[in-house]
Formats: sequence, C-alpha cells, structure tokens
Amino acid sequence: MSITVKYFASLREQMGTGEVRLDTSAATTVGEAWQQATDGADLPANLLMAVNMEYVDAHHKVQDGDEVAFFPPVTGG
Amino acid sequence: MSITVKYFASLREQMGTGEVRLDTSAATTVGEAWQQATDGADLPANLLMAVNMEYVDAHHKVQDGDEVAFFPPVTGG
Amino acid sequence: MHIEIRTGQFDPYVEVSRYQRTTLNLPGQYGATAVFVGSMRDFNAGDSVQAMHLEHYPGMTERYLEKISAQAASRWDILDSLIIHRVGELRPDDPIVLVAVWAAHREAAFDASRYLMEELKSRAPFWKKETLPDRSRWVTRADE
Amino acid sequence: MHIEIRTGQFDPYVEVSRYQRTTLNLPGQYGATAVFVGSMRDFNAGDSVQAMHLEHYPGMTERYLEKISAQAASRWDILDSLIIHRVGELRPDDPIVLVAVWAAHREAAFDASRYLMEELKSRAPFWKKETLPDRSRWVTRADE
Repeated sequence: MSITVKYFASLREQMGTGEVRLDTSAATTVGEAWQQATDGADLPANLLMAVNMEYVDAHHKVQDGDEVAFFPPVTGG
Repeated sequence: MSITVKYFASLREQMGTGEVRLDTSAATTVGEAWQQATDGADLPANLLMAVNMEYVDAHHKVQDGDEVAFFPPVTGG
Repeated sequence: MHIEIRTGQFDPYVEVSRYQRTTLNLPGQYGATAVFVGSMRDFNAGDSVQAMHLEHYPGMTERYLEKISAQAASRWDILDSLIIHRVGELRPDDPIVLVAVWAAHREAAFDASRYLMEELKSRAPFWKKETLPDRSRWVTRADE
Repeated sequence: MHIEIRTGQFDPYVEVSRYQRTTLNLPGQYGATAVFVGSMRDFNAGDSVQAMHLEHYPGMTERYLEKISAQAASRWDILDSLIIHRVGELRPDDPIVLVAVWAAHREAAFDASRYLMEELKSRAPFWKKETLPDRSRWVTRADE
C-alpha cells in the first residue's frame, strides 16, 4: 500500500522535503511509517503526528492512501 | 458640624431627593448619619456607603464637610 | 491607563484602535490585547427592554475605575489599559462598557481584563433603569 | 461560527465590527463580546525580531479551528465565534490572531474566548520562524 508522508516547519527543513510517498506493507503503524521514512531513526519524543489531518499517536494504524504528517510542537497564535 | 448626604438610583427615588445637608453633632458615624437623615429608619442590609467617594462601612466616623453617599447594589457594566 | 465616562454613543472597536495607535503607541511591544465589550440587550429577566437609563455617581465612578486600573497594573505585567463606560439614555445594542488591556503575553491580558470587568460589575457606582413596554424598573443584581 | 486563514494583513477591530454587523447580525441579543488579538512583537527570547514567517498545515489548520469552535459552542452558552489567523510573511506589530466570542452574558464570552486561544496555542498546526538581525530561527514552545 502507499501513503503520503508530510513534514512541517523545522522538521521539513531537516528532512529537506515537505512530502514523500511511502510504499509500505499493510498493518503499518504511524511509528513504523516514521522509521521507514527515516531509515530507522528513533521517533523524537515531542514530535506530533496526524493521519488525514487528525491528531493520532504512534500506535495508530495507517491505511492505503492515508496522509500521515509529522511536525514539531506548534507555535501559532 | 455639617455634612452632605447623597442618594442614588432607586434610593434617590424613594427619598424623593438626591442630596440633603445634615447638621449633626461631632463624632457621628455613617450609620448614625443615615438614621438622622431618615428619622430613625434601620439601615438596609445591602445598602452601600461611601464617604468622600470611597467605600466605607456603617462604623466609619464622619468629619465636618464630608460627602456621605448611600446607594443600592451597583448594576453597571 | 485611561478611564472615561461617556454620555454619548461610542464604537468600542474604533476606540480601541484609536487608543492603540495614538496613546499607547507601542508597536511591537504588545503581543496580546484582551478586549471586553458589554452591550445593551433588548431582553432581560423575561421582559422585552426598549430603552435604558444609566445613572452614575460622578466623581466616585472615575475614582473607582482609576483605582481598579492601578490595581490591575500592579498585579499583572501589563502595558496599558482602557476603560470607557456609557451613562445616560441607551438603546438596545448600544455598547455600555469597553475594557481593553495590552500586555506582552496573553495570560496577563486575559487575567487583567477579566479582573477589571468583575471589579467594575461588583463595585463601580452605576445603576441601570430599564424601560419595559408598560413600566420602568431598576435592575437588581439578581436580574443580570 | 467562522474561521479563516489569512495570507495578508488584517485589522482585527474592523473584522470584529464587520462580522458583528453583517454575519452575526443579532442586535440586542449579545450582552457580552470578548475579543483577543495576538500581535507580532519585535522582541522575543532576548533578541530583536525583524520579521516572521508563519507556516501552517493547510487543511488541518481549518479542521482543527472548526473543531475547537464547535467544542466551545457546546461547552458554553455563546451566540457565535470568529477566529482569523494570519500566515505567511509578517512584520512587527502585525496582528497574528483574532478570537472573538459573542454571548448573552460575560462569563461564557470570557471562558470561551480563553478556551479557544489556549486550544489554538497548544494544538493548531502553525509554526513561527523569526528573522533576527544575523540569522533566522524556529520559535520553540519554551521561547514564548
């Protein structure tokens, strides 16, 4: 299955891209998607995660076609 | 000594006047001034009192020339 | 720090903008502005209200509003505050009171503006008399 | 209930007035309006700030702001709310965020406006990057 992975703000700059497509096996969690996208890097403790624009935790299962986003703590307002 | 007594809002209407001059003996309290001004009426429990535009209680001593005000609970804002 | 009693209608948002630009005049310093506007409703305690007379104690009102403004400035780290309160004859939808507080950070602005409104409502010497279709009445604390 | 992301400068007080007159349009029903405006400061975490870039997650931002607006409307007895948030390139003194809440009574307006700001600050996907005299940096939660 195929998912879209998005990065924002300082994480986007670190990754050098705002968006990648990831082909992955079924039954993947958000945490596993992070590791696949980053060649096995640990998930930073304060990273925020969303699937299809709703906050989730690292154990959330991703589905084919999902948009998975990773980003640092927010600083709006 | 002589003091000015002011009434506001519903109390002003009940009294039929917004201001009276009261000639009184020395060492009068605000509560005693109320009784003199009203021919001995009890001080209503929720009445507010000010001397020279600062909140006081009924035991506050009035001085010659003071402006003593009585009024109902406030409803501004 | 500015307080004002107004006998005529005022636009609270025009007042906030003007004060911020001409009197506060601290561009880049305030990160937070908390504004409260109280307006006249056409309905209160189960009755239709057609007009309102707002009485005050001239002199004591100003003194009291200055006092609570100074207290807010000493309790919270704020840059400035503005209070405007209407008196006289009002119509429904007329603004009654404006409280605005400028601060570097939002917590102080929120806390101080609410403090000013609560102190104003509880002790500032203003009294409302409502005109109902068939009579008029003084508003009591329980009505509000 | 209205939320909006703006790429250009806006005047929060003009926006509140316009929304109140044209969209809310409930004269005589709101006794209380609580407004919060967040503005760009020219100083943060000990440094002079010359400009700011505000990044957001298009789509998720709107969804999140609509969600907290609906939550505020279900938790408090309010008539309406308005949120406008700026994105893109900002200069010091530019308004960043406007939150306005209309209610019959002040408690609900105060509580709901503060709730909206706290939820927005803690979870709405916006990120600030500051331009300092000699470099740029992403703002972190600890800086604010």
